Amino acid sequence: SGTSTEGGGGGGKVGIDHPRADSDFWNSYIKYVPQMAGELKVDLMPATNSQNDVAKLVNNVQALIGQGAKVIVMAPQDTGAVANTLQQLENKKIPVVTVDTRPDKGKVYMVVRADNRAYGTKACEFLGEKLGGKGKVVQLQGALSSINGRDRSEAFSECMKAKFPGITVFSEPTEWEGSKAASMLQTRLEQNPDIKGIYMHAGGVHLAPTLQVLKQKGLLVPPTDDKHIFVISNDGIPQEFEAIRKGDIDATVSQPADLYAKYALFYAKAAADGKSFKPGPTDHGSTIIQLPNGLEDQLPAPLVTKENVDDKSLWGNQVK
Amino acid sequence: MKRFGPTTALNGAKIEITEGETHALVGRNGAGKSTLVSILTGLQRPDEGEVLFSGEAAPALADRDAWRQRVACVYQKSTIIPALTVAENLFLNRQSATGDVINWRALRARARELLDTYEVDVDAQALAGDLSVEQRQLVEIARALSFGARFIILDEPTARLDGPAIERLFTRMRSLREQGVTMMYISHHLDEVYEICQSVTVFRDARHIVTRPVAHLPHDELVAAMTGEATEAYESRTRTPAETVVLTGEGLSLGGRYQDVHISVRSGEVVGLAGSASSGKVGLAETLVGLRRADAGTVTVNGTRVRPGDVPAAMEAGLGFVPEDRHHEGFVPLLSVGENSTFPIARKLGRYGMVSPAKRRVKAVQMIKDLDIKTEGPDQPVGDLSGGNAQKVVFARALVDDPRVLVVINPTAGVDVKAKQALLGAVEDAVERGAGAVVVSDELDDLRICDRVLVMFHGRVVKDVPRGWTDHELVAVMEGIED
Amino acid sequence: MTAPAPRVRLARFRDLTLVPVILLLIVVGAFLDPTFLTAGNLTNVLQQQAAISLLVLAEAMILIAGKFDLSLESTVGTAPAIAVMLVIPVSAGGFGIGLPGVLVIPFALLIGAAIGAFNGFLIIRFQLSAFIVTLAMLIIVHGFLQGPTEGKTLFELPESILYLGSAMWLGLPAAIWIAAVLFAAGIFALGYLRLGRSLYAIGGNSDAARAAGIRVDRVLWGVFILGGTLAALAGILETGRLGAIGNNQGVGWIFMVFAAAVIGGVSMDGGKGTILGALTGVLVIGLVQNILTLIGVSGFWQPVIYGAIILIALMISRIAGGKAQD
Amino acid sequence: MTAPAPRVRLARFRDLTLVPVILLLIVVGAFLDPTFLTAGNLTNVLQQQAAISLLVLAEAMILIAGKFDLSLESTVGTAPAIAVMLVIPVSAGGFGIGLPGVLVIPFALLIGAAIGAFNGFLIIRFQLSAFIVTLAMLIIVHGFLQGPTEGKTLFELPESILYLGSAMWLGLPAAIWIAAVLFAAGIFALGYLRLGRSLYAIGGNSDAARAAGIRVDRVLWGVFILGGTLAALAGILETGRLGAIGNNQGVGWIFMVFAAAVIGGVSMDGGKGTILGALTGVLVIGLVQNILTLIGVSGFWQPVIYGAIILIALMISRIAGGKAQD
Ligand SMILES: Nc1ncnc2c1ncn2[C@@H]1O[C@H](COP(=O)(O)OP(=O)(O)OP(=O)(O)O)[C@@H](O)[C@H]1O
Ligand SMILES: Nc1ncnc2c1ncn2[C@@H]1O[C@H](COP(=O)(O)OP(=O)(O)OP(=O)(O)O)[C@@H](O)[C@H]1O
Ligand SMILES: [Mg+2]
Ligand SMILES: [Mg+2]
Repeated sequence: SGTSTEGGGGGGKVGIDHPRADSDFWNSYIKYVPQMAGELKVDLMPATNSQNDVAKLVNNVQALIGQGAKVIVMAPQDTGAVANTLQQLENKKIPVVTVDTRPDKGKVYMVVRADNRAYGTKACEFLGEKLGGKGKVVQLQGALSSINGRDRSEAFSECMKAKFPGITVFSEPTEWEGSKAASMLQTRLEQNPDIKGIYMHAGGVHLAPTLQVLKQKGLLVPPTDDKHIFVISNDGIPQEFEAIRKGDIDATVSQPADLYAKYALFYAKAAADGKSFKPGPTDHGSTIIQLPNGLEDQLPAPLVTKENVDDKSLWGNQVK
Repeated sequence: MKRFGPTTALNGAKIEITEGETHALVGRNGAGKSTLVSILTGLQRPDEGEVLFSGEAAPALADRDAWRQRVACVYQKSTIIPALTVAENLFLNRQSATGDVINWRALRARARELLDTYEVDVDAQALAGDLSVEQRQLVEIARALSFGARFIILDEPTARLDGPAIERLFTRMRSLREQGVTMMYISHHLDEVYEICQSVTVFRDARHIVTRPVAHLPHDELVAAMTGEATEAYESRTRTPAETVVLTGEGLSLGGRYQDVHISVRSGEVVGLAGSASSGKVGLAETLVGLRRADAGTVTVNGTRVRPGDVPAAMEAGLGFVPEDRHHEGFVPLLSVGENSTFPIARKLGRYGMVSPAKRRVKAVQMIKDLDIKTEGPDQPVGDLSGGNAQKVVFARALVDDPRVLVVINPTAGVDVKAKQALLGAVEDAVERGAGAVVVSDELDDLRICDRVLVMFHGRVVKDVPRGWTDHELVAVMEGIED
Repeated sequence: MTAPAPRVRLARFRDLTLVPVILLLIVVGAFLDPTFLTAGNLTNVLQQQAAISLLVLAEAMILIAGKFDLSLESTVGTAPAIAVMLVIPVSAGGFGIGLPGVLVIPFALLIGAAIGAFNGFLIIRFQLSAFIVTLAMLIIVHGFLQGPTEGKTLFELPESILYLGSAMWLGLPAAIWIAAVLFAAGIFALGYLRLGRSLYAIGGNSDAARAAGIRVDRVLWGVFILGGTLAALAGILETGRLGAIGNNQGVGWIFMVFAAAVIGGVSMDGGKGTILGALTGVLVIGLVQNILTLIGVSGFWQPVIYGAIILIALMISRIAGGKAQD
Repeated sequence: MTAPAPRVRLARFRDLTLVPVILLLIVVGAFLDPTFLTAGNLTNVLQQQAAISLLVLAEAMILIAGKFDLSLESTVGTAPAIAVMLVIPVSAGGFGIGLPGVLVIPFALLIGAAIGAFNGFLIIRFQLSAFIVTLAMLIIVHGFLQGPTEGKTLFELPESILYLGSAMWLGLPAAIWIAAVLFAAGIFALGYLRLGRSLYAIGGNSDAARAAGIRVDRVLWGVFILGGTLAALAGILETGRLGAIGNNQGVGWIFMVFAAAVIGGVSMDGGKGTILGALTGVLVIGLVQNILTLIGVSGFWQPVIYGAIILIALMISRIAGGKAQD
């Protein structure tokens, strides 16, 4: 792991707050946490869940500290509004590991995340190449009030504008809702039957509705067919892999749920043990970079296509 | 002039009230009396015409305080707020005598004083919603009289009061008049008009008919002016009840209301229930129809023993009834006259659970004609009807299924002279068709059609008075003076 | 007696105060985008609204009867999800009980009915506030989707539950036919059936309804059960349309359901409104959503335009209807 | 005249039917987790509830006056955000107007008042349904946060807006003091001032209130404005507590606000309930949340337990209060 230096010993209880329980990705993460804690021998307290509400997150963290947490692992979906909490934690000398998001302000020990902007860019490059730089694509956006939705959305649009100016992008604000995604996609396809590509921000909520709409329209055909619409998803859940194998969709960006859990706890334990890290490449194929308010370990997020979909190391192939 | 959609409630009507007099306003149900009241108290704006107080133009509609200095009113529709205490209702929006902070103790004391002045026997701290209809009416009267306004309007204040309460009200009104207070008095009890008023104005069909000193307008002429035709006094009919018993209540008791009551009504018989305030007569009647569940005893309707507190079952057994408070249990204001009056026979108005609007209409038109309901037609919502006409719709509901047992509670409350005759006639008609009837009333006139009157006192039936009583005799029993 | 005629005619049209709004939306839509008036697009609008319209139907009946049900939106996800979990294997996220797949629709409807019955039980027997009981139930019922699935989407569904939401009958999606038939039944029942009319009486004055011989408690209970069942059916249609049961299926619908019912003329105070009116409310909302999608308004500002259109629809129906609302 | 006495005493305690629930929660909490009864934890509970309690205060007044306001929850985020954007530079996400930073709190309160005034205008002048107007406004007002910020969090805030939500006064967070003072004022106003009492009259029977000389429209309008202002203040406290204004600040609060008010005895039908009762409702909800967090119930099942506890609180207050609820 990059370069670590031993500090004063100690250890102690790790408090963890989960951000939400209503998406497949986070649920996989939540399931990995106790498993990884066992493997890494982390003294984990019962997890709290802030249900996508930063006010709850703050309350939960206060409770965890009250109960004696020495390190906090959290995944603030609102990266601004945790500033005060981070300040308080810093004052109490409690190190914080954040997962998936990078707080705008306030000290963090380590940010464990894959780059959401990279997801959007990867999807843009994939679709741009497949379409040969022209045509129309739809992006089914997550909630624009969430940083992940916004990052994916902005990166995708900016990349399209810069690299594939011949492609028209329709952006549909689905609020992570399958129902809205289906309705918007259906309407857009009615209006523009010549749409040739779709980028879904979240396979968990967007995959089934998209396939259902395509099926109803008779557009679920192999890439060799002229009518084929190229679909790239995001998350890397097993159902996406299944759809890739069947040829229903073409690719997905695998968000490393297992690595999130593993390295969140790894750094939490390290913090409890008083270790510290420096920027540079790590021993697990990632890089630690320096942030104004701490460090960030940028975990790899591979693009999965028919070629590598059976790769055992993908977390989506390990879920049982 | 005042219009409500197609209805003209007042048409070039005028009224002039001389300072210091008590002026009666009479007219049939729907003549426009209450509409005039709402205009005179600044709640509504007339479409044409104006209101003058002592020759000065009335204040703007928005200036409620100015209106309230000029006129106080007991409205026909309740203006009591059920969730507040009696004390607060009495002093609504003027809770604090001085300053801005309310002194609840002082308020209660003032309320108690006011209630004592008007001999109203209610607890100032009780919630107004827990009061009986009658007590609520007394609270409204006490409130209106307490303003110290020089002009007071009373819209049917006595419709829900019993004899002694009416007497107390009149005493109070007389002393106010002696202090120079002007009053406008609306009532369907014409004898009261003669007792308390100096002059009278008659409205008919939204128009002014006549204004005269009461001394110069004999009873017959007054009725003729109201109805537009000569009308005779009601003659109750005589009949011989059959042997079959259609309604029995045995060993009925309800904690704090009545104890160990036995009652039985035969087919072709009208039984009266009389009693002064809180005698338990209404509670008993409500038990008979299933609105209340007795603590003990059984009710048998038309040979069927009815589950206590089950109105539908009682109605299926052949019961029709008129509840005490029409606003509370009588009608659904948003629904039409036709629907309100035909609910109990809905199952007979079509097959497979359907209700045929055409059949309902036919039935409703017939009920409107039979009971002389003044309405635009069967499709008008009951909420838009005048008070007395709404009462007739409730009556229609009771009669529509041609009941074997009829229980009516204060049946003629707020109903005009001619309509009163029609309603009492309808009860007698039903009885002639073989029904047995119970009439619960504070009005001796209603009880005159009864073959016998059961008098209740403190929750017990104390006497069974056969037909042929005099007012004095009956009142004496009711007051417990004689047994 | 010449006056009544106009009043009756007016009263009948009071259900239809949104018709001018619908016409306006159609004109505006046609003007803004050529796709709008195509048969395909209008069919899509109807199909997209089919499931939520059943909730509006249920809520309209409950509101007319003077009650309230917020929990319907949770039933939309939970009823089909639990039914599916009863039949699919553990590997697909089920309970592993392995009941036959054809039973999944009856199960879902039964679960919906049971939720409605429980609501009714608490509200009628215990005389608790309908708002707060169904608010608590909204949370609890949704928990019964989240708990057993542990937040995961159910992807492997039996064919039978997908059929209704995805089949085509006579060239139109089955969901549209189902919603149409149920609305027709609702309009008929609330207009011409004794039982239907009794909802108005109960909502308008429940004491008077009781005194008129209506078995108020029984009818109300029935309405809650019917409401839960319709919500479950809505969930089945939605499941078929989306091909999976996500963890937030139905979440957030209840606001739109109330908006549709209320702009359609159903009163929150009970006793007022019609099923036909509620249907016009659904159509307005569906058309607005469709037009906003077609013209591609920025996601950030979409809510503002959307809310403003609801307000305008409300004002138009106020002016056309002529009566104060509550 | 002997019966009344016990009734009166009961009536007075009807505000306090939740007190046994609160005691029960304290005992259960102390039993389940040693941290629970510490001063630090209880202070946290109060601080966490301070902002939402102001919304409950506002909603309780509006409900007592017989109206409804859903849009309060959106004001919590939008009022402080727009005020902040008026003073911060473009680089920090502001409008670049550069008004002085000390004005941010007055601005926020003004914006809240303006939203309330607009609600009142539509509901009272146009006689539109309060439910649906404020539902549309909930969407629109939130759009006015999302639109200008384009979904981004504002975190470079002027010091002045952070102060109230983060300062300590006499060893307790300032937010607790502010909420306490405002609740005391509310209890006093609705109990002892003519204006406050007029809310009960208006909610109980607005025609009667008008007949009694209460300026119904004016009072109602005032209540809406006050409600919006309190919501803005709640937003200021929340902003100080969190140190930034996220895009969904306040989103989803309104259900909890209603739950607190209604289990605290405020009727959805108007005219009934007290501010003290509403306060007990807030405390119950705060304690339940705190205990669930402390014992670390699984996130999936948490809603079920939470909803069930609301139901139980409702039943206890029903049994203790003895009256049917509406
Ligand atoms: N708000 C309203 N909407 C429609 N019509 C109304 C309204 N108020 C009163 N009316 C109609 O106006 C007419 C006069 O009603 P009003 O209440 O003044 O009669 P009234 O003389 O007081 O009768 P009663 O003796 O029965 O109280 C009636 O036909 C009634 O139906
Ligand atoms: N103890 C009580 N509790 C609640 N309501 C009561 C009580 N006593 C009387 N009432 C109310 O008064 C009405 C009539 O009461 P009851 O039957 O006891 O006597 P009554 O002879 O009709 O008295 P009154 O002449 O005052 O109407 C009832 O409908 C009820 O609403
Ligand atoms: Mg009248
Ligand atoms: Mg009586």
